[in-house]
Amino acid sequence: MAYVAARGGEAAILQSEQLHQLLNAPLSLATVRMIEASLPYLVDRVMGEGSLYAPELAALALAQTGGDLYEAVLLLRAYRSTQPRLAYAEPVTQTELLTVRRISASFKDIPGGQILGPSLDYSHRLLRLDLLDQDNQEHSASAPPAATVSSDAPAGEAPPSYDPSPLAVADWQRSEGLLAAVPEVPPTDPASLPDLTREPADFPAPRAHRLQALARADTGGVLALGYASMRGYGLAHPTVNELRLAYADVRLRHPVTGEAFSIGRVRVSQCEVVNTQATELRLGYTATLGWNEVKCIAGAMLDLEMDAPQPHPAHSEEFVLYHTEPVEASGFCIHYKLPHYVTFQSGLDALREARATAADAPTEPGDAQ
Amino acid sequence: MSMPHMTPAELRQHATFTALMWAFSYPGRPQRLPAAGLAAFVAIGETLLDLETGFFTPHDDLVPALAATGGRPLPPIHAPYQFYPQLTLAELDLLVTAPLGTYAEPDRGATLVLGCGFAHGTPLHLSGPGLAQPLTITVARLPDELWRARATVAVYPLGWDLYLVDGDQVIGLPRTTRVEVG
Amino acid sequence: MNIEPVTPQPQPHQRRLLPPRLVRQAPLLELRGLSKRYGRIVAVQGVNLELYPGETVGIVGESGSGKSTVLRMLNLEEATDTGTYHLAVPGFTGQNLFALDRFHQRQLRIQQIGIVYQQPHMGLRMQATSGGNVAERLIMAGERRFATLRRAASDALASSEFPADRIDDPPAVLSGGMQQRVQLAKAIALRPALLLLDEPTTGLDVSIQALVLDTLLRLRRERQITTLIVSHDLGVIRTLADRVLVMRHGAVVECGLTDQILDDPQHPYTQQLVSARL
Amino acid sequence: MSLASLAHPRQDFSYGFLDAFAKRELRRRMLKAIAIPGFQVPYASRELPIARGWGTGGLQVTLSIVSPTDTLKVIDQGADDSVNAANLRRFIARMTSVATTTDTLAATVIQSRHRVPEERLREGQVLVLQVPDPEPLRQVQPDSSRAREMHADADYAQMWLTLYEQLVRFGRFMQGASYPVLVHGRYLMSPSPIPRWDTPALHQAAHLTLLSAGREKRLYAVPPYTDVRPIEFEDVFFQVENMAGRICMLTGARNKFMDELPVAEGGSQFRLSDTGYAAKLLRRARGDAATLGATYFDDEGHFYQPGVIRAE
Amino acid sequence: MQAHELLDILTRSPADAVKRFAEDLLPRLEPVEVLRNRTGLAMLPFRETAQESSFYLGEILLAEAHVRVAGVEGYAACLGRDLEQALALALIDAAHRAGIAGPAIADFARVQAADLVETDEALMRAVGQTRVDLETF
Amino acid sequence: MPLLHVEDLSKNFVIHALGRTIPAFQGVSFTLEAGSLLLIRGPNGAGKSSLLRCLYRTYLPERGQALFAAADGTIDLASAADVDIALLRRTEIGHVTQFLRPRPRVTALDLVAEPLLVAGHSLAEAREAAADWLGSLGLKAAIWQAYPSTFSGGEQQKINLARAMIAPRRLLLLDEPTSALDPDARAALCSRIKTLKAAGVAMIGVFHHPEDIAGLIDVEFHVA
Repeated sequence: MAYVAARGGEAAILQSEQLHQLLNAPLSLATVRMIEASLPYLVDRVMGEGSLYAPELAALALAQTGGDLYEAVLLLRAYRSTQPRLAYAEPVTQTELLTVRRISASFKDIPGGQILGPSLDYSHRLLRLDLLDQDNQEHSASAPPAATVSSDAPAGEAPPSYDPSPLAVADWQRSEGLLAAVPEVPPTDPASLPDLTREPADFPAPRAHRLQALARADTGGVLALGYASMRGYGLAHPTVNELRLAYADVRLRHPVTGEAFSIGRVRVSQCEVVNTQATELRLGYTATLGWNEVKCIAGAMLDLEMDAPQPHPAHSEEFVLYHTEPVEASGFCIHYKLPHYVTFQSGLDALREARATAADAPTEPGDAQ
Repeated sequence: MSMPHMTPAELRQHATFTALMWAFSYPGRPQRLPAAGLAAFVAIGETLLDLETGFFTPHDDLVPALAATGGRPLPPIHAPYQFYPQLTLAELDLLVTAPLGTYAEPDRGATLVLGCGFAHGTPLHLSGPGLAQPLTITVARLPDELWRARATVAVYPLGWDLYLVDGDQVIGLPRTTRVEVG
Repeated sequence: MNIEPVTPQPQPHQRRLLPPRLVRQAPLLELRGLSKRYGRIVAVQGVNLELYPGETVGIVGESGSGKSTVLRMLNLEEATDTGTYHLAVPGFTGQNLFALDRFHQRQLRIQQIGIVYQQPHMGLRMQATSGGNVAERLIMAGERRFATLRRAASDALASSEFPADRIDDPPAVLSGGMQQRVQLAKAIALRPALLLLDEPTTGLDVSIQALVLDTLLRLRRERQITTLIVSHDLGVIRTLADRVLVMRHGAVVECGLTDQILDDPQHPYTQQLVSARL
Repeated sequence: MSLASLAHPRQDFSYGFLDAFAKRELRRRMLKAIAIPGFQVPYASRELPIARGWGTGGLQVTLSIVSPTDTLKVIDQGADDSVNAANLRRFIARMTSVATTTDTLAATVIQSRHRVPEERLREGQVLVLQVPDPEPLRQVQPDSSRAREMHADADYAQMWLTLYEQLVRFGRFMQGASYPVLVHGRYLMSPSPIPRWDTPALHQAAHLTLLSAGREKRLYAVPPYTDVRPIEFEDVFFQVENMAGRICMLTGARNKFMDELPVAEGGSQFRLSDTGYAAKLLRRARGDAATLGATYFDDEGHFYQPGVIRAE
Repeated sequence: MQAHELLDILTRSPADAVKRFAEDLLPRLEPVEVLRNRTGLAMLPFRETAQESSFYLGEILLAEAHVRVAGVEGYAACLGRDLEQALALALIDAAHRAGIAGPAIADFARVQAADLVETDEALMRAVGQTRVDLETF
Repeated sequence: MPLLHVEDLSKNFVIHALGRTIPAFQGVSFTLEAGSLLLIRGPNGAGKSSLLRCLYRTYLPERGQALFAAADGTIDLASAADVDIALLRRTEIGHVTQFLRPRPRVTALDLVAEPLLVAGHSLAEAREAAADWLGSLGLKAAIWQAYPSTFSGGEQQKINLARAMIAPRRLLLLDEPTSALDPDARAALCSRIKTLKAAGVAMIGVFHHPEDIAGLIDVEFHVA
């Protein structure tokens, strides 16, 4: 057996990991359960970017990394690599979604209504400081009436009408001829879509690659590029056509009966934006696992922008998709912490030699005359 | 976490891959496969083929074994992996239609696995990457027209990558290898 | 590529001339039946053109007439719908250049065609040195000796009357006239058979424009480069061109000797164009 | 009988962490990479429990080629004991049971970040280089689709223009590490950020080099005995780093690639970058047994193949 | 009740209740052959609404079980990584389709379904109250 | 065969925008031998200049022919290909107009030398010949290196004449070459024309003061 180097380096690695644990709260099942229950939007974001729906594991990843988002996403992605792909679920369509939030900025009212659903959009962003003082005051008078959204219909009134799968705004626009009709696509084999995790993207990317990349993209990165386009580095001036938060049934084919059945529901979000600066409306789109409105809106804007004839360089498809991949971007960023003394030395050598050359014989501009 | 071990299939495929890797790295030098004869073709098939690939073979006995990998049977004009245990002149007409790749994607050029004999036959003078010195091998049971076709149809970086199989021996001739007959 | 039958263009105003008799050389450039559409828009329609060795031919027309598109196609930058294109240069004689593969088109473009664009950034790397811009042309042709590149770049720049002490300045810091000289030097560095000029002096001050024109005249005289120049400026065309084609809506409406086109235009459109500008 | 007794144990990782599907794909791509030297073959890079950019490309290649009969050496910047090298070695050994070594001569597979060992590699050895950016044209063409077209056309003039510009502005070539090379006269290749010192070692080498970029999802190869030529002019030559006059403070070695260590009082000390080689020199100095291989550069600084590094 | 309807209900029912029920059922099912019981991933295709194209939204972690009971194969999968939950579901699926303990399974499913319906309806009512009522203006 | 045989040559200008046709000249026929000078006479607006321009093909004749015995064969100037005309203009036919188009930053000397450069002569030769011409026409040597755009009409015309006549031609078309010249220059031009005639050059001229060249005229032709 050859001599194995397990010198300072390896010991330091182990110590470093232990110190990290020491400075954070001890990892416990209770912590994981609490994160899963009380931080669902954070869990959703990790699942969306990790491209794996597993709330329990996402909560574990957050607990294990002390809430370092990029690390948590990486943990989930790496876990993904260890698991065999067992099945392709039946495609989820909008009409099958159990929609709990659905708003449109295109029209004042829409068929099926504007449904605010669970949202903090119109809450006053005031810290609930009273909560911190709970030892003194059992029940604060200033607490918002959280319980007024009751699950029961007000007594004596008919329950408000609500259709959990309302007519899509885009469908109305299509029926009015405002939006190009979509050619009837034959149902695709769920196992045969272009898959970014199996073949690297080439540009121009198939639409399936683009939307898959946006679904997995870094929320912050999508927001930054999307915001640049919203602020005016873009040609599209879109409106939110429809934004939805929903539950989707994951349906598999039973290998014996061949029937599809639901293995449970997952949270999904999607957003359409619409561009009016043409003779015909055009839609941009993004959806992701979990509820993440900022990513879906910014992503949908980018989807439109990438199709513009001469997009701003920062909104070309290749630029957007390459630079919003969270694991690659964060990984490359932190790789700069690795030693680079060989490459630095090589550069330093060139610099020193160039200085020496310059000192020997100052280059004459136009020496070739 | 327990220490993972290789399954028998994994061992076989690893050994096959290692032979194929060195066969392309040192063209003309025979490498040993973990199986012989037609089983050697199957071993190469299971090492390279799965749901994402396709293959062609005119040899009927080989089709079920290769299809069992999940690889799709394809016509020779499309198949990225092609297996000819006994290449006849008639089969050569199929072989010459094999994909050469494109300038953008030269890696789409086909891999061709051909049965032959190394003990005697037509001398082939080899040179190119992987060969410190020119090397001469002898190959029997392959039509000389194959080499003419390879020289005229396949112009680097496009081309076919060849594995020649005799028993449990495999010789690699990647597209970079210059072959002169005689 | 098939030679599409070209619909004869009605030119009732122009007297039919005889085929060349005294000029015995074959044309350097022969373009037949060039057409190009962008969707429903017809950009170029059945354009025919011959250039004889050493002559300078102009194409005039308003913007959108298709004249620059023809130039880009002759530079093999843009695909055509129909048409054949021949250049009598070694290795390519008799071949339809539109039908060549990318590789050979690139070879031909590097060796035999020089181009000067109206917008310097289309023809130049604005941050590389002027000498480097010219040298790149030789690098493309396979030159790998630094001293040779340096010398050839400085020779070509000198030929286009570019000041020697600015060879290591990037075009980004040069004036418009100087930028055009760098483009010109780059275009002629390999002594191409064909020089394409796309509005080479548009946007320059009148006095600078005159200087650049003069350089072009001298180069044409000294090097016998066959030149095709596209311009909407009839003064530029009168100075440089032996013959002129007038284009409108993608088609050639009239062609003739430059002074004939400008002083005795036959076609109603040409008359309008000439009277508007002169 | 209960559910618990019936339920299967959860699956552990496969051998080599990657599932059979991933390995087969990588192996297919590697064979094509060897057949088309220097051409970047795309592959479906998997996420590993190591951060992207920390060697996941090299790791996937190594995990697909090693078996328990191999002996593995992992280095980072020449050092076996750097934390990243130690971490990768620990992971690969844990996933494959492969034996590990710091001795270049004993290794069958060497995974490296940014260095080729000083001792000459031999036939049958595999050098796996981790690649942060596989695209040598990136500096002149950030758009990778355009860069791929340039490779298809063998359109590399801009690289020589870069050299021209450097000569004009600085009087010499300024590329440090990752010096672009032309492989088998056809494809321009980034040799990964190895110093220029290591570039000639790839030319007509006895060993096989596999290069893999996990983040960028491209792998490529230099087969043995293949031309690897740094881009240069016919009258101005590629030069390696100047190591003349640098003596290793620990081993006394000279004309090898040195790490420069700043000294508080000013100036620098030097140490061998290749720690495996340094360890053997020290052992021999102590009188212990140590087999030293022939090096690419001899103690006078001459490269073992004459004419590869041309003198001005 | 169809087999897939049964699974639709029970995959969303509390895991503990399902496991307890299956555990009670076990003695009537023996011998049980567990063909497969593992965790893994399902790719989730999604139909977008802009161009009606499909793409992969991401992967879903699931546990699956494939069993044979009295010559009948049962199969089920559920979200998460609880292998026992998947096994319990597969056993109930096999029993149901083999005609074992039919009434008990039907009763159990009915109770679970009622709970689910009630939960969904409560949610829908709450959501319904967030509708912006524009008719009042 | 004569050098030039003009038969029934006619020209009208069709102005499309005005829907009008302006007649220039009709049915012109004459013959010209090598070494002879033909004077065209006629009232103002009779189309004298237009006739010359039709022969030079600045104007496109509408009818008729003008058979020219070029060195490589006879060709009809009225219908020859543009490239043939361009070739003849470089080698056999010169046109002296009343107007000079000076170019900025080109000296008087170089402007005159240019046709010889185009014909392939060296710069030194061309400049020497140009100096000879300018000197004989009486342009002050002091301004040879100046830019002619600022010159007087007479000075410009001298340059113009020199430029048009410097290269050897077989046929010269002279369109009022003396209109702005002083008497000395006219005399010098006369003597040049005499020399050219002796060398076999044929000329067709429109002159404001035909008396200047009275002794040199071989044929006269009247347009109405």
